Amino acid sequence: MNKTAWKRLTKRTEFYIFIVLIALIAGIQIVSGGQLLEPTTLVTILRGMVVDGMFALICLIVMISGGFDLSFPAISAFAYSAATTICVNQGWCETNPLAGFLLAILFGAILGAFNGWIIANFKLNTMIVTLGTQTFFTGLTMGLFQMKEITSTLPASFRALGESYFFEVYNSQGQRSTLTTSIVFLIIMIAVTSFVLRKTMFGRALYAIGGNEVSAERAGYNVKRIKFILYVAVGALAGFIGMVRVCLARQSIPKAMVGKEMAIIPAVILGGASIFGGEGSVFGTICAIGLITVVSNSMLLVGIDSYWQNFFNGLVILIGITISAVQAKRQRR
Amino acid sequence: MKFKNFANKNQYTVMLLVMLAAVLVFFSITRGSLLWTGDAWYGMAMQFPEYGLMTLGVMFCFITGNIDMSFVALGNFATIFAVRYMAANAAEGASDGHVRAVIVTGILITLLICLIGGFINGVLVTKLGIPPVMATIAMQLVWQGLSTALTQGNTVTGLPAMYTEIGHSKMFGFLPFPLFIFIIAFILCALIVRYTVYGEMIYMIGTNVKAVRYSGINTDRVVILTFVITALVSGVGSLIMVSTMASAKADYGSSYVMRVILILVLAGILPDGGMGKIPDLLLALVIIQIIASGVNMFASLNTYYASLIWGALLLIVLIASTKLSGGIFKIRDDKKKKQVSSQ
Amino acid sequence: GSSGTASSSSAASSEAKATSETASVSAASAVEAAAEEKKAETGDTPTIAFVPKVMGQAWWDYVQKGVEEWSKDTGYDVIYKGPTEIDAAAQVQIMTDLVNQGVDILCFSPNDPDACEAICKQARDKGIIVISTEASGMENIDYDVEAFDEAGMGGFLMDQLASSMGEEGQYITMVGSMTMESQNNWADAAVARQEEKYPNMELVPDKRVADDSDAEKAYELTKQLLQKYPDLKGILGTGSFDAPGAARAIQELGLQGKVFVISVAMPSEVKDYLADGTLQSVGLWDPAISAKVMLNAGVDMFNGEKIEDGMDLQEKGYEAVKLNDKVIVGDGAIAITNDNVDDFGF
Amino acid sequence: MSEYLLEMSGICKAFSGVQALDHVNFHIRPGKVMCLAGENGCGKSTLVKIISGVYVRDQGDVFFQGQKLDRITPAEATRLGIQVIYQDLSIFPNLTVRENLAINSEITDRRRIVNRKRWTKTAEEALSRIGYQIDLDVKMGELSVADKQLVAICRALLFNARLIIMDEPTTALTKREVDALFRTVRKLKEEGIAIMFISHKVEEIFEISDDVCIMRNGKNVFEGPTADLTRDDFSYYMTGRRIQPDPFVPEHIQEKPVLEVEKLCADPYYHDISFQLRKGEILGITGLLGSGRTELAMSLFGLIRPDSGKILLNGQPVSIKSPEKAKELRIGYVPEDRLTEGLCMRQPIADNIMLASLDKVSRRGILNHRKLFSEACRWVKTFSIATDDPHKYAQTLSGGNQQKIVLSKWMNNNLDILILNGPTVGVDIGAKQDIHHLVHGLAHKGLAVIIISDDISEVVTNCSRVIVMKEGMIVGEMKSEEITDQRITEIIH
Ligand SMILES: Nc1ncnc2c1ncn2[C@@H]1O[C@H](COP(=O)(O)OP(=O)(O)OP(=O)(O)O)[C@@H](O)[C@H]1O
Ligand SMILES: Nc1ncnc2c1ncn2[C@@H]1O[C@H](COP(=O)(O)OP(=O)(O)OP(=O)(O)O)[C@@H](O)[C@H]1O
Ligand SMILES: [Mg+2]
Ligand SMILES: [Mg+2]
Repeated sequence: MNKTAWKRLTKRTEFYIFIVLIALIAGIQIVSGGQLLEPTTLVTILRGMVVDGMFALICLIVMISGGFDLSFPAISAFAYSAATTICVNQGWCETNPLAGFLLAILFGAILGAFNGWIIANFKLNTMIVTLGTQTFFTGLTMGLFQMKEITSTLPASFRALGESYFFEVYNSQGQRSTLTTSIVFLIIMIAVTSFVLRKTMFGRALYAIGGNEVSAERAGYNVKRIKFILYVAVGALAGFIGMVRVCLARQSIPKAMVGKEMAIIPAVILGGASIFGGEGSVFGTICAIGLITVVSNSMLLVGIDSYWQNFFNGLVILIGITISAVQAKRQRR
Repeated sequence: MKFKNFANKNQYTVMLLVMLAAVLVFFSITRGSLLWTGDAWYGMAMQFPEYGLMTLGVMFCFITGNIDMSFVALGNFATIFAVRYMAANAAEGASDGHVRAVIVTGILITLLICLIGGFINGVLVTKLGIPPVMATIAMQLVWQGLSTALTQGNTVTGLPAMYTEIGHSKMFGFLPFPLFIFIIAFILCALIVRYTVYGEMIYMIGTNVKAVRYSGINTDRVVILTFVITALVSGVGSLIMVSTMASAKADYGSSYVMRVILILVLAGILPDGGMGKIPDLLLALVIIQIIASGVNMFASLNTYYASLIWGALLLIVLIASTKLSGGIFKIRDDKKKKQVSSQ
Repeated sequence: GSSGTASSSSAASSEAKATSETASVSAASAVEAAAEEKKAETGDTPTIAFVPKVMGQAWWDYVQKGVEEWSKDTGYDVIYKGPTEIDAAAQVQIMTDLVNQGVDILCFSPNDPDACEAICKQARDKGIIVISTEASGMENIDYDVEAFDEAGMGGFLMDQLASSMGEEGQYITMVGSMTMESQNNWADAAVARQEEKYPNMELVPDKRVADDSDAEKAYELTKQLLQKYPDLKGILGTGSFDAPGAARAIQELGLQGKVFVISVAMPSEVKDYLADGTLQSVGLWDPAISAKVMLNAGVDMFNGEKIEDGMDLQEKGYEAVKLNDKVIVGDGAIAITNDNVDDFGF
Repeated sequence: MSEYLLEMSGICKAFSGVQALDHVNFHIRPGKVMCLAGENGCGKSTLVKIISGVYVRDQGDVFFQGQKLDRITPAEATRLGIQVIYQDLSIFPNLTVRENLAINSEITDRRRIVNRKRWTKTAEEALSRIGYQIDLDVKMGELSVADKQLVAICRALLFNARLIIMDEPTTALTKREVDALFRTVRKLKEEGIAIMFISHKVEEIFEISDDVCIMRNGKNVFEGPTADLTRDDFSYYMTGRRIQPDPFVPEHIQEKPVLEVEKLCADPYYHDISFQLRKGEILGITGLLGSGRTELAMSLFGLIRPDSGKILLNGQPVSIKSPEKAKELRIGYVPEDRLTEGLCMRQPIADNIMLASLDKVSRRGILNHRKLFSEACRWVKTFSIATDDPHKYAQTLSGGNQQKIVLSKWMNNNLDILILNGPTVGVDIGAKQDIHHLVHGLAHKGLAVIIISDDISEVVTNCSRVIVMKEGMIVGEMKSEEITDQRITEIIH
């Protein structure tokens, strides 16, 4: 590697998050006596990353465009609750989950369009709009439509999808664990998001708008339309991801998404996205989600008392973000 | 004529007044007999001071262009200590004077811990340059984690009766004590914001931190002080919460974080900084509380209808405000440019 | 003022428009309000409020159904209102509203009993009848209704677990969150029972884990626990999300018959695991019946009757209740197994 | 076909009551440079935005190559070959140079998929037009203003442009870069491309333009060949008053230096800087962008910590750790960029003026609003800041007046030393004159002033002593008589 490339690399937040992640894995591996890198633990961690990872990616694309979405958990909750409710009532999806997914995507897209309409049309601060729509959508889900938890009556195909796996692994004690098929959703989403962000003009438009919205307009982008499409897509994806979660957890709980944004957004920022827009990468985001999932999945292995887990969670985020902040500050000099 | 002038200058306030009137008319018509009772208003007056104080505290943060998500967790952490202390030292049968001294010490302990917590937030944001959302979300986890660890998740009880009684007493025979405290704090904060150099500086800092720094003002100190004030004022809210609940716990008031932000935004006090007026805050608070209590007057509406109405109201205000001159909720280009260039 | 909605100011109606149904709902409830007023005047029909821990969870939806049923049977209206999040502060606020509306009977299940003392005191000072559940230690209540006695639930769960485990081996406790009062109390009681009765069982050093009331987290935790403690044989949960999550992990790990789980759970959520043998049994009481008993007790008191030891509160398991000071204890604990899982409507 | 490329007549545009343009007539010939001049806020940028389709005109006709245009949209303007380099450059700081250069044509060609090779080709083609070289992988935000400007120019050239409009392209450029730009402009002229050029720098206008259009208060007051104008007339048309050159004559420079800098170093910005400053004098510091002059000033104001060396104030060694400390030591600083460093745009003019001296209008932390306002009004009057109400936001002022606010901010502070960094960047000649007068007055009253500027004529007329910096070192120093344009230019290059 030549020198300038190296220098450029060391300037990126992603680089540091990656190093922290590796160091952390090594550290936990040692402290836990080699339990972290057991295949069974690894597949569990991967499984844990599926939903959060995908959520983080939609958060990332919004943040790249200079937005801030607080409403995606509320959209997701509405979409999957409505979709599963309809499926259960109609007796759909006993053998094929497609209809459920399509419904969730449709509902997500509709609510996303509502976001997009307000944001694009009135040029309002996105964080504030989505704070309003988050509250409003939650009111819709739980108040107006009073959606219920669906557990044992969940359509069989959802269950089957959640239970399906690629392969089995065994740990040294002979315990079995499986790698869920849903991991492909994450992989596809990583691939598609990277491709869109790096290789399509739509993705570049998001970076451009996040970097300088006025310039993007002058350069000829239809900023209004792009933003609208963005929020519709994010809504649709939120619905889809919610459905994946329903399948994995084998239950549809309308309240399960409450506060999710407060877990996801810090991870995305930790992964190098800028709250002012225009910065951020899929790699960094996935590293950060990996970091957080590894931490939350290895607290027990490392022997941290359950009562102290929240504290250590906070501490890890704080340390991670301090490293990247201090490094950024040093560079500014 | 005079009104017209006022209305022109304070379009946003007028809009909130209209909202308030609309909400009142709506509930008067549908639930007049329940709304217009002394008890109903007394109930509301008992409820909003605790999160009202938190809102008041976080307002300072918002004005400087920062955000605080840790205040509830910090308040709980602090009051856990205070309640433990009070429980341990004000034994049954102790003299009134002694109990009074213990209570005062307990309050001071709370405020001291809040002060430290606010200071840590401020240092993380100014000296380490961590974005405030991140720093305070992390600190929220830290405080809540510490509280859970220290109490093993249990409720801390044993407050001297005197303390809880104060919380439920009435000043001058009619004014609920929490409301009294809120009014005092509100007036104090309004005076600070309007009539002190500090108040002037936070608005300027919220608009452009760099310009203020380049005017020879130690902005880091002002911002740290702001986080401390936020923590202190919202700490008073926590103290009131503790007295209504007669106990302290790691997760009390966890639903207040989002509510406080919602109220501030509705009041036009945005985390972008440099904006908003304190009377609007009062209006927004009252609107939010009336909706919450109003929804509770309908036997058949579940509580989520309050969310529904809050969200709808905020969106209506947002969209309506684009028609006003100024357009406070618009994307702030200047703000963004500033941030980018200062990075 | 039922015609009022149409003539209210434009802003108010635009609000109503935002949620098209609000308007019709409010028109309907305007009629209700008038009805309520009339009742309050005559004085012989109580206004009753029931405050659950939280709205929008299956458990409490089921309770709500029970309350509505009761309401239909008795003809008394019940205001069913709880916080949107599991937050004691928000719950106290709702109780404050209800107390100040002047209800006659207040039934509730506190997120945190201590937090509710003050508002309950106020309520009782106003002459409101206050009935709680899952709060046997409370002071400012008229009565507390329990399906079993406080330590009983923990002991009950431990007995079940011990018999599955053959009264020996390592076990751990699991709760919804470290701050949930009743769940933690049950877990404590369970541990106490083990120490007293099952010397061959051993609580592992981690003692207790919390799954944030999320079956997915319970699933992950179980996997970690089994990784860390290969000899772990039992998980004693007290939250309703513990068993479904843990069972799923056990199933996946292929440890059926080697690792055992017991917890409080909704029958519908664990049905499949009971059927395939991953779970042997779960513990439960019927919360809807408890709720009805609370309402019955409240109405009885309102009508001037006295609550006495051994009296019949007109529900299954409460035909002859025990009265320990203020605590009405029924015989409501049930073990749900594959055989009786379908007998429950929830 | 008309001899004009672009012809505009009777253009009007009003913004909520403000008549920004009032029957403006305007012509550009192909292959010529037309200069648009006028005071801050006279409507130049507005006119540009009408041509480029950002704003819609209220009235008037536009002909392009003899064809009447009814409604201009930005896309239409691009298609016609009109390219604008905006005052704020319209670049994307978070993207690489390559992408910045390629983005416009990618959008125009309705590309969907990124093709790095094509980007590189486009970018290289753009750069080659003016023979400018730069690493394509650098992020735009990391470039100096001058480089950004050149990239923006290159980008504009890509589109077979027939008319290139540059809104104050030289504000941030140093002499050498301006020369390079002008070479480019001449080359473009030869290719038959018309250039519309907006600038506040008289010298440049006379150097490059063929025609001039001068505007005042939204009306054009002169249109014709540059050759027909003298510099005096030019400034008269612009400001409506005769502006006399007024060089600074120091009155009584104190013997003892108030500030001594000894061997000051701050890696990597500057090295081994030593100089002295006396009360009553105006010291100019000039040099190319990146020569370390801004960083030196920042060190004197406590914004950058020097690594070694000494700073002495009145003979006492001091350590200036923060701007707060600097203010305490009676040092004031007017920063380079008034938008991001100087002003709180969305706060009232009055509050901005008093920002550095809140202690003068308060007692024990309690602010005296009435006093604040009356003090501010005094400065509004003294500095003739053009506003009807100091309660209005600073945003509502034009550049020159905004600069006056930043300056007046320090006036209440009883300073010993005032450091002005680019005090008249983007300020029209009228306001520039005002500002220079004010600074002279301050020096006469016994203040020690440092002016940092790359406007050499500004340094020449206003300074009694000049230091020239290059690559972080002092490479020349000259006293009043020796200071000439030529000598400075020689030393710099
Ligand atoms: N968006 C706007 N809204 C309201 N008024 C505006 C707007 N843009 C410009 N104006 C008004 O139009 C007038 C002309 O502005 P313009 O930007 O064209 O000036 P300018 O000649 O480019 O000034 P400068 O030399 O400072 O760049 C100003 O006095 C201003 O008050
Ligand atoms: N939103 C606005 N409301 C009122 N006036 C405005 C607004 N935006 C711009 N202006 C006016 O436009 C004029 C010129 O603005 P512009 O941004 O073109 O130049 P500038 O930055 O003020 O000066 P310069 O470019 O010379 O530094 C100013 O007089 C300002 O008053
Ligand atoms: Mg300008
Ligand atoms: Mg301009």
